[in-house]
Amino acid sequence: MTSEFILEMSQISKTFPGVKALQEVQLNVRKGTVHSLMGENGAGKSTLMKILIGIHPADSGGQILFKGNPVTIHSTNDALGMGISMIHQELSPVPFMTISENIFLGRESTYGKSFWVNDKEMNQRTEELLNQLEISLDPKMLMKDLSIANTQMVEIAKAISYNSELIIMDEPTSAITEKEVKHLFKIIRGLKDKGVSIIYISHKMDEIFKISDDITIFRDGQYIGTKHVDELDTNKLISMMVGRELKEMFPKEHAEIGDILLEAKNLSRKGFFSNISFNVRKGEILGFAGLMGAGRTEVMESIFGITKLDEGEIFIHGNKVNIRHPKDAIGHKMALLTEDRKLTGCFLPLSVRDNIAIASMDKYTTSGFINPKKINTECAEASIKLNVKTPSMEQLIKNLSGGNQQKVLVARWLQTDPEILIVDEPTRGIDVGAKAEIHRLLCQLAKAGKAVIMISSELPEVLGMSDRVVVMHNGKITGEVKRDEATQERVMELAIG
Amino acid sequence: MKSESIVEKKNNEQFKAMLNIFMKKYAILLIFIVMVIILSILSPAFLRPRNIMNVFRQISIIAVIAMGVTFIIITGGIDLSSGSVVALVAVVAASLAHPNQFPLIFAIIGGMLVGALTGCISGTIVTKQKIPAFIATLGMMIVARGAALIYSDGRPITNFTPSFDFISGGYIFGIPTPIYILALVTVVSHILLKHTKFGKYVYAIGGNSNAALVSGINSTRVVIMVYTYAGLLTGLAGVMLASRLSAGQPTAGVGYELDAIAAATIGGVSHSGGIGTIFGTIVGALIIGVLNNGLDLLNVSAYWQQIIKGVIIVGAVIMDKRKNR
Amino acid sequence: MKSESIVEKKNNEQFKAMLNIFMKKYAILLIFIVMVIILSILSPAFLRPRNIMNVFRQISIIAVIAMGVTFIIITGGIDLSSGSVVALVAVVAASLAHPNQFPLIFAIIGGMLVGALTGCISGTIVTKQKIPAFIATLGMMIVARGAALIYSDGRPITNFTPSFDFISGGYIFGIPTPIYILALVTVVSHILLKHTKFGKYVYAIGGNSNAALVSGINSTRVVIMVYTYAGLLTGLAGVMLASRLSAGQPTAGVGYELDAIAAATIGGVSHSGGIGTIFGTIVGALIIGVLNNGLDLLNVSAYWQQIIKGVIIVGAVIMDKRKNR
Amino acid sequence: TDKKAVDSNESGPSPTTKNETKKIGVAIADFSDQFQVYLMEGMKDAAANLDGIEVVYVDAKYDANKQMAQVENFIAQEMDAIVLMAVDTEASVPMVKAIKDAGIPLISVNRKLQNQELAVSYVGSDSYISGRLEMEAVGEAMGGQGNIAILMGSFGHEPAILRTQGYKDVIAEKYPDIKVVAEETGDWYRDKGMEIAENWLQSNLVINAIVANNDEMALGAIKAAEDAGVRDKLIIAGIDATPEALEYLKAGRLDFTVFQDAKGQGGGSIEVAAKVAKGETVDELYDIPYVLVRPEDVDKYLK
Ligand SMILES: Nc1ncnc2c1ncn2[C@@H]1O[C@H](COP(=O)(O)OP(=O)(O)OP(=O)(O)O)[C@@H](O)[C@H]1O
Ligand SMILES: Nc1ncnc2c1ncn2[C@@H]1O[C@H](COP(=O)(O)OP(=O)(O)OP(=O)(O)O)[C@@H](O)[C@H]1O
Ligand SMILES: [Mg+2]
Ligand SMILES: [Mg+2]
Repeated sequence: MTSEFILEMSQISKTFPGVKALQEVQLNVRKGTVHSLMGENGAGKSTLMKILIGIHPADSGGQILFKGNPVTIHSTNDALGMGISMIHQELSPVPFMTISENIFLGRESTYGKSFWVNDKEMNQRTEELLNQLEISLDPKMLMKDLSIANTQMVEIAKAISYNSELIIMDEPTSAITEKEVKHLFKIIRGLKDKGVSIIYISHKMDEIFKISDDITIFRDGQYIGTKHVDELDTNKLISMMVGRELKEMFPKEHAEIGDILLEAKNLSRKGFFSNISFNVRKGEILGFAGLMGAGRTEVMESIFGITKLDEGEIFIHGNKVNIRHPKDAIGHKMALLTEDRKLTGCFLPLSVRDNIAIASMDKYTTSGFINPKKINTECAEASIKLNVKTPSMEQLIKNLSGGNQQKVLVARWLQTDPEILIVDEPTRGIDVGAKAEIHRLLCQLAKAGKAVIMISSELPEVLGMSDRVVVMHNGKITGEVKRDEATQERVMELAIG
Repeated sequence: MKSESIVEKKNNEQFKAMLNIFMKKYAILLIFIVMVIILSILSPAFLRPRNIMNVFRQISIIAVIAMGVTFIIITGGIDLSSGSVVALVAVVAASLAHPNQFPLIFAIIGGMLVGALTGCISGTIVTKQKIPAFIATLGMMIVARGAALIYSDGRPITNFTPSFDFISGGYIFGIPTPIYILALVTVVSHILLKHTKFGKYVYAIGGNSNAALVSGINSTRVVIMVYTYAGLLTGLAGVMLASRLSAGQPTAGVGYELDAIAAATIGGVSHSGGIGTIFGTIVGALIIGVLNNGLDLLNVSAYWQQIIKGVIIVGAVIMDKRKNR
Repeated sequence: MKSESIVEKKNNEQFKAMLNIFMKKYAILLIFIVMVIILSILSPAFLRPRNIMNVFRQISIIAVIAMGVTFIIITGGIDLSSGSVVALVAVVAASLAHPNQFPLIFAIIGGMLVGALTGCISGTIVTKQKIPAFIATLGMMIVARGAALIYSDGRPITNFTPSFDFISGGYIFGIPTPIYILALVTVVSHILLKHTKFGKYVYAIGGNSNAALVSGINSTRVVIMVYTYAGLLTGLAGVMLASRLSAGQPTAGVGYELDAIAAATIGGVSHSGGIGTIFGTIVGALIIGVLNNGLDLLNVSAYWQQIIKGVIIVGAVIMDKRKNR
Repeated sequence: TDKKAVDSNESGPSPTTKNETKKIGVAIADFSDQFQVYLMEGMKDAAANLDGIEVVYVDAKYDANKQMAQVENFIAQEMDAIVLMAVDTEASVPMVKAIKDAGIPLISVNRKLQNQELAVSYVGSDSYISGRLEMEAVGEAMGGQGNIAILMGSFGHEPAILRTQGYKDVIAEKYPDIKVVAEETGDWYRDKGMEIAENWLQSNLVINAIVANNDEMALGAIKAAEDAGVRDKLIIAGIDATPEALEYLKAGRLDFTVFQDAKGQGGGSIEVAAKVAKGETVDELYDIPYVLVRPEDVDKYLK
């Protein structure tokens, strides 16, 4: 008898030191469907997938059937060989290798049966693959030169290139914009037509309802249930995920908009952006929209003193300021939540506490010496306030789930008590519950008279949260839209240029 | 009922987690204690107070260097120059300690400043020129040795005030002075690393230099300070060595950098940065010291000592890792 | 008009980008060429064919080691044992090359196998026990030296077939044999690193071990193979040294590991892994070799040689980085 | 060849049980140095022929600080006598004092200590003399004319300093027409000596003789000269008369070496130490002289 399921996982448990990540969960995926896996940050979604792909061994007692047959997967190689591939939540490019070398890593083409690797053929096949996915990149580019969004596209291409029967996509759209998402969905539908099954993980509700056939929900490492997409709506899904009703997603509150806090005039950086002028007022949330690579991140990095401006002036409270290093920016009560959590955010070998405290050490020290009580209580409070799921403040941040890491970083910047808060993709990889919390928090900050600049590639988020939206294209500002005039169409128009 | 068992389970798990953390932190100490027990069974001389003092006195120089090196490795760097700098400082301090010339403190401070200067130079090259610490400190290793030889014309510098001998050869309340110095440096380094802003920045830079930048940390300054502090300690070690030998030898200290790095590494300091403790380094230095001392006490032939020493160092680190899992 | 100027700008930028890439790749070569020009002006003897052969012959041993070390550093590791392994191999090879015992090839193959074995052991410890390469190879450094001393009872092993001298002392078409060996090892290593799956995996493991893991690469096997290959080359270097000195000396090779690592590092191999070329390493070895040779030719005083050597090594790497910006 | 002395010690974990046995601690500068290997061999031979003593050997690996630690360990073990071949005779001052303070008799070997008066006896020869002997022979062979290059031992090592001083004094006193055109350290190693000699022979220096601080470096220089085809135009000399050097001397490849009686020094020191440990009186000085070895005398030294 052939089963209708391509994959049946049952009774899977996983224990990490100090953390029970999964408790006897199950997951059954029908052939040729898109099966979404939903759950809050730290629910255990990635962990289950890592077990399936052979990165983590499961605790004993569970069972995996693939195409109806029991299988044991000891290594990624086993899984790939069986016809399972995966887009990992944490992007892992090999920076100094080319796109084609990255894509064909582990299965390079050779000249016949010789040992000599055929780079030419690999480049050609990569070119075909990228064309087919309508990604315009040179296969010989080094990964380190790609933007994070392009890096993600390459990883998508790589997972697809295995021609697997089951593809796991763990938050494949966390770093790309609507346009690429649409594109990815076209690819996914094509794969489905060919009988390929997909396990899809995302925190973006609209995506889930657009693409899924079935949805399985986890909460706190436990299996909650599996439903057909038609049986669910957003509210039902969310209540299954968080175990309670959730209030509004974009809890925009009215805030008194005051004087200009930060003003940028004619900022330019060769090769990245030019003539950038904008301002943001007290109590305002200023959205920055644009397609991937529009240059938004670069502008904010320059304002924050990470990279050098070639031209332009910055005013805070109407006074011209000279920011040459992030510490100057922090001194002017600015904060920057960066878009790449791993590269510029987390201190992986350090504890949750130290990760929270690091940007505001002056607060916890007197003449250089740390006040242990103060640092412990304040950081613990901050992490509780943001609902960071961690066994203790001493836990290393590298052992937290992606979403919880993000919350820690938010906590870090709130500790600096900023007046101007720049957040770059603040809810990337964050679950609905936490997302709403962060949104609420941003609104509260605005209400308290802070200025917030929010870069986001999620249009509903930008539109739902911003008082004004600045749109960038190709290193230039193409327009500015007020809240009441801002529609998806209008913003997309400007973003395309 | 049910809720009770959950509580119990929780407690149990918490206990396991705590045990786990304890083992992580102190596995290397356990290994050290096992070594001590074995050695004291094999050689009755080993646990004699006099011998224990010997061990501490013998490791004091390497341990002082290793504490500075710990800071450097935590930032993700390395220091190959320690041995040569020890020699340079030894000859300079010895020449400053000539009788009837300057007060003794000049030799001590002068030596430490020379050490700090070399560290400052290495740190500046590493940060400002952005070249690998390996190369910068390899250069310093070669240059400092050359400078020591030129300064002393290749000969040991002797003839200094007898009071200089006190630094390494004296006793206070029956305990050798180097033990006090070692204790002082340990406490200061530990506080600096764990309880100050500077220390947190050291970990942060090694943990993720990009994130450190974004967090407003002036890495350049912190890293230069780290190398300078390490140089200062290496300078102190040089003064201690000159005092111990009653001579500033331009050829002294060969290979000390490896011993110091090994002590730190055995003690759990990670070469990828962001991880390590002063406590671990001290235990690492003790393991090396006890090994050297014990193998001599047991009268193991010199060639075999090498084999045993190599195997035990690697074995200790393996055991340490095992325990951590 | 406007679109034209954009095209022009593009071309111009493309040219700049290409120049940039060229400079990135060959800056260190330029620095080397400048060194050669300066030395040949200062000393007419420098460019004599015979001296050039000398330089190559002198660097051949370090360069052969450095190529293996290049593989290791690209995976993110390090090898401190090269110098000791050279000594161990030298005594073993010398003892196998006694006249009328075995055919000569036994000595060569035997020596290389001993080297490969040490590498295999180090690699296995690094991967299976997950301990830092620094410690594993430091252990091997100590153990191999001990083994060499025990094997030879601390004495040089001499008296071998005169034909053994040919390996390092012979000439083929008027060019010294070590130069052929060097060329062969260079070509093989280059092909291995750039044109085989194995080579790609080496880069991938060093560049992002996680990526290697998720791509199904058996890192353990690859890394063990890397250390074994490096050991094999170190073994070859040991055979070459025994032949060059007409003796297997248990005390030979001290400090070779640092020279080899320095050559690779000067040649642009990054200690954070994933970056480096065989070509760069050869240029790095040449820079060190030319420096040693040139300073002797110029008859610079021994102490000052150290200072100059240290400064130039650091300077070369700084210049290399500068050019890269 | 003979590890008996060591082995018997390893098997006796509790040395205090044998009251009759006297313990002698031997601290050597560097076991991997060729000369010291022979020195120790002499010690072991002597120890094997003596009853009622137990000898412990330790290796300082040419680190004065390590040697000090080892001497401290000897004191802690309450040795009956200590034999010391100092890494550095100046840097050994405090350890000699410590030995004296502990009331343990000290015998220095091979190198006379800075504070020799604190020791009971000295067994050895004078490095300075060996340098003189070597240079006198070379100078004579050169006819008192020409240029020499000096291959020195490691920087700061005492024999390197004293031997080189010996050369220079001989030149100043007897051969004013000989010029030192190059000096470089080969760290006592053959490979380094060879590399330096290769470079010298390519440079514009006119060199008539290479005078090496030890035989190892001289052998390296010989290989370099032979390869460059200039061996017959050079005089090359070393010190130590190692077995290999004697072979080279016999084959006409080495011109001179200086015999230092390693086994005599080593054996002598152990015999003296044994007497001291048993309470017998000994002389303050046992001189074991250096002897110049010319090719014609080689058979006397080759066994
Ligand atoms: N290597 C590890 N060591 C210890 N704990 C871990 C490790 N990896 C994951 N965890 C823990 O396991 C739990 C599940 O994490 P997982 O990454 O699977 O969550 P997730 O559902 O994918 O969340 P997110 O949506 O944030 O990605 C979390 O509590 C996390 O802290
Ligand atoms: N490391 C890099 N090297 C070269 N070019 C880069 C690098 N990082 C970004 N770029 C390029 O700089 C430009 C601006 O990128 P930036 O990341 O600022 O855009 P963005 O609007 O923030 O888009 P995203 O949504 O991708 O973050 C893009 O063309 C991008 O490809
Ligand atoms: Mg996840
Ligand atoms: Mg961006």
